[in-house]
Amino acid sequence: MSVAPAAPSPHAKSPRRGKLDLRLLVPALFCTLYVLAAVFGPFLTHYDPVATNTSQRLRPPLTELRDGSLALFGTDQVGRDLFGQVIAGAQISLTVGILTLLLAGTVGTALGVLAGYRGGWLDTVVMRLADIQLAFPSILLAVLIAAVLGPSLVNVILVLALTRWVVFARVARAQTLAVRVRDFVNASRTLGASHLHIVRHCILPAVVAPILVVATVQFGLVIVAEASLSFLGLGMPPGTPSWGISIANGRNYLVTAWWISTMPGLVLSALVIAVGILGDRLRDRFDPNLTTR
Amino acid sequence: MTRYLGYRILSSLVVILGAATIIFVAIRAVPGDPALVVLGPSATPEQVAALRTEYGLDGSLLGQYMHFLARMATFDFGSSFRLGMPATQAISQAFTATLSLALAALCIALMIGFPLGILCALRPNGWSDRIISSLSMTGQALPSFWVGIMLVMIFSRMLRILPSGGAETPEAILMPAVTLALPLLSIIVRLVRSGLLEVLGEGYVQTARAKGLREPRVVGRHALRNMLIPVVTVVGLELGGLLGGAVIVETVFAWPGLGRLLIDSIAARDYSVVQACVVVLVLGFVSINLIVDLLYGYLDPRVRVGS
Amino acid sequence: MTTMRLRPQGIGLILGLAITVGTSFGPVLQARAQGAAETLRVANPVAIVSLDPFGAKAADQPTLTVAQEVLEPLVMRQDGSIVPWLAESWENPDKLTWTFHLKSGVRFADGSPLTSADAKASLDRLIAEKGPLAGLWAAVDTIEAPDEKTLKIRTTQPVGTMLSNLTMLGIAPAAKIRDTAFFNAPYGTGPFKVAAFTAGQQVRLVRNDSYWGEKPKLAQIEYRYIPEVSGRITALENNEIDFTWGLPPDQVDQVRGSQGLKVESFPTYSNYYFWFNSSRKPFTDARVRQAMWHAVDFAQIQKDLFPGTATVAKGPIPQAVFGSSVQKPYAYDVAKAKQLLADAGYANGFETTMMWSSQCCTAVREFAETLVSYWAKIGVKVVPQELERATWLDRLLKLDWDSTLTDGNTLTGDADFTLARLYLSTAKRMGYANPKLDELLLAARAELDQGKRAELYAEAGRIIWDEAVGIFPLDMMVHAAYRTNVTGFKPTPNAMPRFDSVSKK
Amino acid sequence: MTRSPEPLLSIEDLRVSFAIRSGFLRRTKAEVRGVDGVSFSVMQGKTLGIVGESGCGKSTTARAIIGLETPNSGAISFAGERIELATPKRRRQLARHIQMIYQDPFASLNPRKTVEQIIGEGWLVHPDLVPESERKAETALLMRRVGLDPALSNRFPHQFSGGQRQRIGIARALALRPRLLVCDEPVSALDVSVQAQTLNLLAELQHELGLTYVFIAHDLSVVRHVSDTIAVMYLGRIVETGPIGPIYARPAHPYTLALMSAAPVSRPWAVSRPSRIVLKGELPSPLAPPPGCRFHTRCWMARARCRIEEPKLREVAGRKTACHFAEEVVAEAAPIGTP
Amino acid sequence: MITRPADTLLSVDSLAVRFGGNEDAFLAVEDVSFDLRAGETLSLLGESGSGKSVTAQAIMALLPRNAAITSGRIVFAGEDLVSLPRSRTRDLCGTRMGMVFQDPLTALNPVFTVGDQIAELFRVRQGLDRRAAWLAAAEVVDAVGIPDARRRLDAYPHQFSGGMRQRLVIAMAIALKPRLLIADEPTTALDVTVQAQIMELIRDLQRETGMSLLLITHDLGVVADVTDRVAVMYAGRIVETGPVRDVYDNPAHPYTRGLMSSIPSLEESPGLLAAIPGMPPNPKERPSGCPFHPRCAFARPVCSVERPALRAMGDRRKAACHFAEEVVRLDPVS
Repeated sequence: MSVAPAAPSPHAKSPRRGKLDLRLLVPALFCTLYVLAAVFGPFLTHYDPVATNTSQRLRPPLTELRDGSLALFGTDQVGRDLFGQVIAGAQISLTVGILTLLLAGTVGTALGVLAGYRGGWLDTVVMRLADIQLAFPSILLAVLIAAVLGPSLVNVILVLALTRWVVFARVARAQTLAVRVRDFVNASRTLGASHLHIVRHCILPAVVAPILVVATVQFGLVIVAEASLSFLGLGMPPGTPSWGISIANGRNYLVTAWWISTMPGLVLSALVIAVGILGDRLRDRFDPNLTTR
Repeated sequence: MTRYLGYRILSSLVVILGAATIIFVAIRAVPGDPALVVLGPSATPEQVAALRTEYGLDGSLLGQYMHFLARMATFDFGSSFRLGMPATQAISQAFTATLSLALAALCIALMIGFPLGILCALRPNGWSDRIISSLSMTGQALPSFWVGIMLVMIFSRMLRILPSGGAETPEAILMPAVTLALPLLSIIVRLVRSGLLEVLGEGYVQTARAKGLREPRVVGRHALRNMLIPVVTVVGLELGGLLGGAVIVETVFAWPGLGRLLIDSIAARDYSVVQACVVVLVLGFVSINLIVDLLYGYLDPRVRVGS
Repeated sequence: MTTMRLRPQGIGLILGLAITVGTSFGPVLQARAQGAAETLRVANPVAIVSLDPFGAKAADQPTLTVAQEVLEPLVMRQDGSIVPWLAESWENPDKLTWTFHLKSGVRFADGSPLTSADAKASLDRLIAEKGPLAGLWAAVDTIEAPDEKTLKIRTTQPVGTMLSNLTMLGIAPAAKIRDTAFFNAPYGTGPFKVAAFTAGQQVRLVRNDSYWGEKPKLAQIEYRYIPEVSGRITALENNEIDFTWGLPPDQVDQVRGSQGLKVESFPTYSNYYFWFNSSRKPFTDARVRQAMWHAVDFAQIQKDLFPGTATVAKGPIPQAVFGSSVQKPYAYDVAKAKQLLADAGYANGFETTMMWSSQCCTAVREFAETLVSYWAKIGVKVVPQELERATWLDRLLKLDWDSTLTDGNTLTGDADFTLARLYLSTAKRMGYANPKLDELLLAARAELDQGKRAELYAEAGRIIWDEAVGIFPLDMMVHAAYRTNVTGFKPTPNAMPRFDSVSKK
Repeated sequence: MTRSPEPLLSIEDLRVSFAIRSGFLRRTKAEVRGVDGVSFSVMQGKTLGIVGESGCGKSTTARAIIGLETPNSGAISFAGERIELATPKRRRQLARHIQMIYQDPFASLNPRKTVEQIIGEGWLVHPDLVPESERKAETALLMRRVGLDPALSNRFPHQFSGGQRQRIGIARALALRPRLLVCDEPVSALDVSVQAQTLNLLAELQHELGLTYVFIAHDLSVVRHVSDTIAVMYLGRIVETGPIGPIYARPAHPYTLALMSAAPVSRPWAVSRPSRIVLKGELPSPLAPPPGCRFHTRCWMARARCRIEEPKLREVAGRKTACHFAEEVVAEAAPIGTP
Repeated sequence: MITRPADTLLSVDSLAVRFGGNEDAFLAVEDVSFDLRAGETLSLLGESGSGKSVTAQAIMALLPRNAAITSGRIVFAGEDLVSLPRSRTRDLCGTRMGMVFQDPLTALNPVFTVGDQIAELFRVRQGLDRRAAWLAAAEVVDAVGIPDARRRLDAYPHQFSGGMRQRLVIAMAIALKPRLLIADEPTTALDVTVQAQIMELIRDLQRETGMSLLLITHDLGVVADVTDRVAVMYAGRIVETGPVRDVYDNPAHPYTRGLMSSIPSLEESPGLLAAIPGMPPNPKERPSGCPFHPRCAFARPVCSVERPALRAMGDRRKAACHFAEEVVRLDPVS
């Protein structure tokens, strides 16, 4: 089924490069905003999770507080400024997201590539482990680890990485299997290349793009998962301005103070959506096959 | 076929055994003592020791493990410390509840997701596609506990048309099911869209058109069946995840399902129920995967072994 | 040829089937109770997972809340004092012997008569199960039923708390006492019996028409579990339920304003308390403990976080408890707190941790965070540790903690239950050891004269308070919210509402 | 006649089979004989053409030479060295002498590397070949040699057309300064006009660099154009082999004859050739090749003997052929050529 | 105005097909005209990207979503397909026009049995009941030379060899006895011997049914084997058309001439091939004037400015070259 367009001419510009892609730019800017908020926000808002002020609690958004400052998002159940809390939450969410993905991505990709490239018993073992991991309720792992180690940032990252490596391993393995038999890999073997060379020059570059795409999708999921764990009281220690904790805190105040749950929820969702769109666009751009055809 | 099935069942058993072993070890590695949880802060060491004997927790770990495995083979997990009933009995109620919820969510997701996905694929990049696609992106991004809370706020608190939780009335399943369905729905929309788009470019779709078949038949018969293959795989995986992943929704809506039971049982260090829960969840997961595999073979004659 | 072919219609059929299953999941659904006017619909804030008050759940409030309507004790505590119930009278032939005479003419709901053998069997089982209340009966030597109406309990040492302990013992038929199935729908001599029970979800009680006492006005009580506060409030407002309790303090005001709803707040046997691990530095020094107390403005916290829902405590046990006393309050005085710290050698403050159980009590997190905030102001950095209950318990009993915030409930309504259980140095609960205190508590326990006991507890309370073994900030109140057509509700301080006197219009 | 010099590549009774594995323990269920007893040799600077239909084993033979398949038995000698016996390390060293041009110019180039990286990849493996400082210049040289503008060296493969990609593939192979090039259907994916350019390029390179080719194709005209000798394969065996002239003029194996007669010719009216033989039936499964002569199931000349006795390659009319009745075939076949 | 013989079945007139939207739009086919009489065979010959397949897709209303006919007419049996609604054109597909695709593997739906797929035609298009449709399917499958047709209807496409699959595709295309068969590279994916079988089958079927054949191919040999007339396409246009023998022996367009000399023959042909230099142009960046001029050995200044029209060369031939008369007078291609 050859549809008309001929082989691309050598003079064809590399696809779309240099042109402003709004659908890439807008979410990218949005994400940058979060990063900025995470990095510089705490300096601007001076949010102190320890400074409660019970006399100023449950103030609705846009209330002017007694000290003259404006509570943009209102105050929470112990009188802390919700806006500051949400900004501080960005730091936590991004930290968790990035570190988890680094950990899970590295381990998962390494195992996946190894399993796919080596095959045999190693493949079987890794994939059975992955099966068990997938079948095992991840919330259970979270509970167990939280119970053993207590809630902390490191443990949240551990739990989430433990539940996510499989995704990366599977994608990496599938991609490795697909690439391993491609002619250009054979070509490298024909050059006399060692396994290490092939993995480095042929497999890994091919694995990176799908892994990055997976990572963007997972980034959103990880952030939500952190919030969910915190919501269940299994994530961050109390007092940490995690979005999940903020939402959980507001659960008992839906009637009297809807903003406590709503505001961090909106902020969280917006980030995840932006990252999702970014991932979609990246997928379109990364895939050399998609860009050529 | 039987050979393949045998292989699959065998490897499923490996997975179940692995998971059972992990949970057996893990739940005992966690600090906290079932006897202590029952007795509460007033317990004396003597009381705790006595109750542990009562529970059969004083023997060697290996002995307990062998006992656990032996009983598991007959689907007996012992009796719940917390509930005072056989663990299987505690599980069965919760399992029904979770299964109902998961199936309801799946139905919602399928019934809405499929038409929407098809709609998108028929006019890719049209306005309906853009709206639906971005909504589905949003649906996937929203944290389910937040969605649940917002639903409660709107439908129970403000409009007062739905119960905020529990499982007493038939309509009580609506909000938890919708909450649970939302991410799945988004996945299905996107899968169906991309799957259908891909399939619509295939040669056999051209052939079907060249045969003079009308577009609904081309899409509904020739394209859809082929597109089902990836969808079934993912939906199967997701459904497996739903069983164990409904914890949050079950918590928000007080749905008496497996997830809640699991959480409560872990909190109480109710070993037998925790083990039973995990084994049942894993069993459910591998069965669904097995079914998906079989379905796969049915949908795609090329992978039917032995044909 | 067509054997292996499933048509699209077939897929539709499967979908349809799945929907049917999905929406009509049988066991989960329970038919709505009929006769709504005579049915009180109650939402309990904690799941009722068992109806067996003898075993693991013997001290479990949800279980006991239901059990008290079904199984009756020999004696009952009413308005602070003990009154005869299934036992008509009792005497102490000597300090180690208690003889109870059972009321005649009392029958179980199945028509069999109540005998002392039932009482003996019930107590026997409670002790044998080694559950959480078994400790109350540690001094029991023998239990005898010399005749059908006489129960004789001999103890190894004098037990001043015998009667208050007995208020916690519901009597179940001896024939059924070891039958686990019985406790899925138990009955006793009480005004109600269990008609249906789904663990963790709901319990339905129906009136015991052969009840020996005043017949309840309600035909049925339905308890269902709604964990979410907002869910319970909504259900109440939407007339899905008639009665609920355990509302978090700061939601109460809002419900009070609601039309058609009534809120009853009443003092309870429960209080918040904050323990120092007195065996760990720096809390080995009483001045440090006192400084911490002075550093917090509990009156303000009460006003903001617990408006009208808790009272600033006057002693280590709530005022409603037998044996309570009024102590000299600790003033909110930051300067004094700093001074005390400096005296103890911590002029620059210190860092410590505070743990609590996530399942502990209402607004515990808010409370804890507020405390942390106050202490930060005197230079004490407190790292909050919210733990799962099992882990919290584990560490609590291992004394592996610096400080902890929790709530206490003097279930029996007798100071002994809290003070002697926890503050004896042998109990090793918070690392505080004081021979004087031990002496007082043991004496009180062995004293059969209730007047003397009260004096001894007052003295013990003073030591605990002044030494700041812990901080005792607030006595809890319970808030029951119900629809205005519910009448006749009498609050009880044990926070386990009873409905035998309630009627519904 | 003088004794012919030592061949550069010689293959003796090569057998390669693939295991079809399945089941839990991945036990071998069946063996497919991809290549079943193939022998040939190529002289330095010459071209051997291998033709045959898909599944005949020609690509497997190529992959075995290049080291992508492990032979079950037989000998592959390169410049007198048994390469199938070489240690993996030695095998990798030998790789620089034996290079391959692939059929699919889209699949055989790493899509994530630039042209420069692709051409220079071999130098990463064999660093002594070209000093690092000269690699850029060498790349440019190679690109110019294969007819590519060196200015495009930073482009990615997908930015090139099929013909250009095939040139990149050739440059990559040349970068190692090999002596033997195995070309596996190098032009079958290309358009006619580009195919001619590529064939010309290969011819020029052979002429200039003294390269030796094993040239695999299904297009008889192309093979005729480039080869000195030819091997016709059917179901894993060589059925006819020898110098190009006699075989094309008068095939001695019915299968070769059928191929010749079926090959589309641009101007059939301008060529005389045997009347078209349309083979009946299907290619038998390589899982269970027929007994006797493997071609007998489709051969219009098959007789009882063919079903029982497997014909050996034997000398007939200036080539080797594996047919019991080769003499008859030669005699019957009308010569191919201008009428 | 072109006069058409009375028995013209298909007439394509100044067809142009645009691909893509807004900025990256380009014409895949431009100003393509040809006629096909009943029972006649015409080949569209060209390299990839020349627009030959797009032309076929335009006729069958199978153009991809991002393509559209921008001008021209396609008159089939007296009806202009361009102005007809798509559904009406679709009605003609299968019954009046059949199409054979390049890759028999993807052209068959892998999840249905071949019987299902062929019987579907009879059930949906002719309203036969299940049984009758099945019998009719068996008949067609038998007609395309698949042994044991009745039994093999229950098999799935993957259980057939490539040649058999192509026979099945042909069976589907001719099942309803169309008057026009469009074969888009029907043998490209097949082996030489199978290729011969398939071409023979198509020829036989054409002889039996008298249908017209529009053959789309890049293979000069296939064209020579089966066709009466050939239209050579380059860069979206027809550059030369006429009887195969005339065109092949004496090309009137330098491109045709280049093609002819590019392919090696079965005879001895020492030395280099006379290849066309350069590459086919990118459809988005076609050269001005004659699109072939950058590669043309005969190119003169006028070629880069003025686009040559397809003009008659004698009564049966046409060529689009300013210097066609010169080219045709050159020595015949050897």
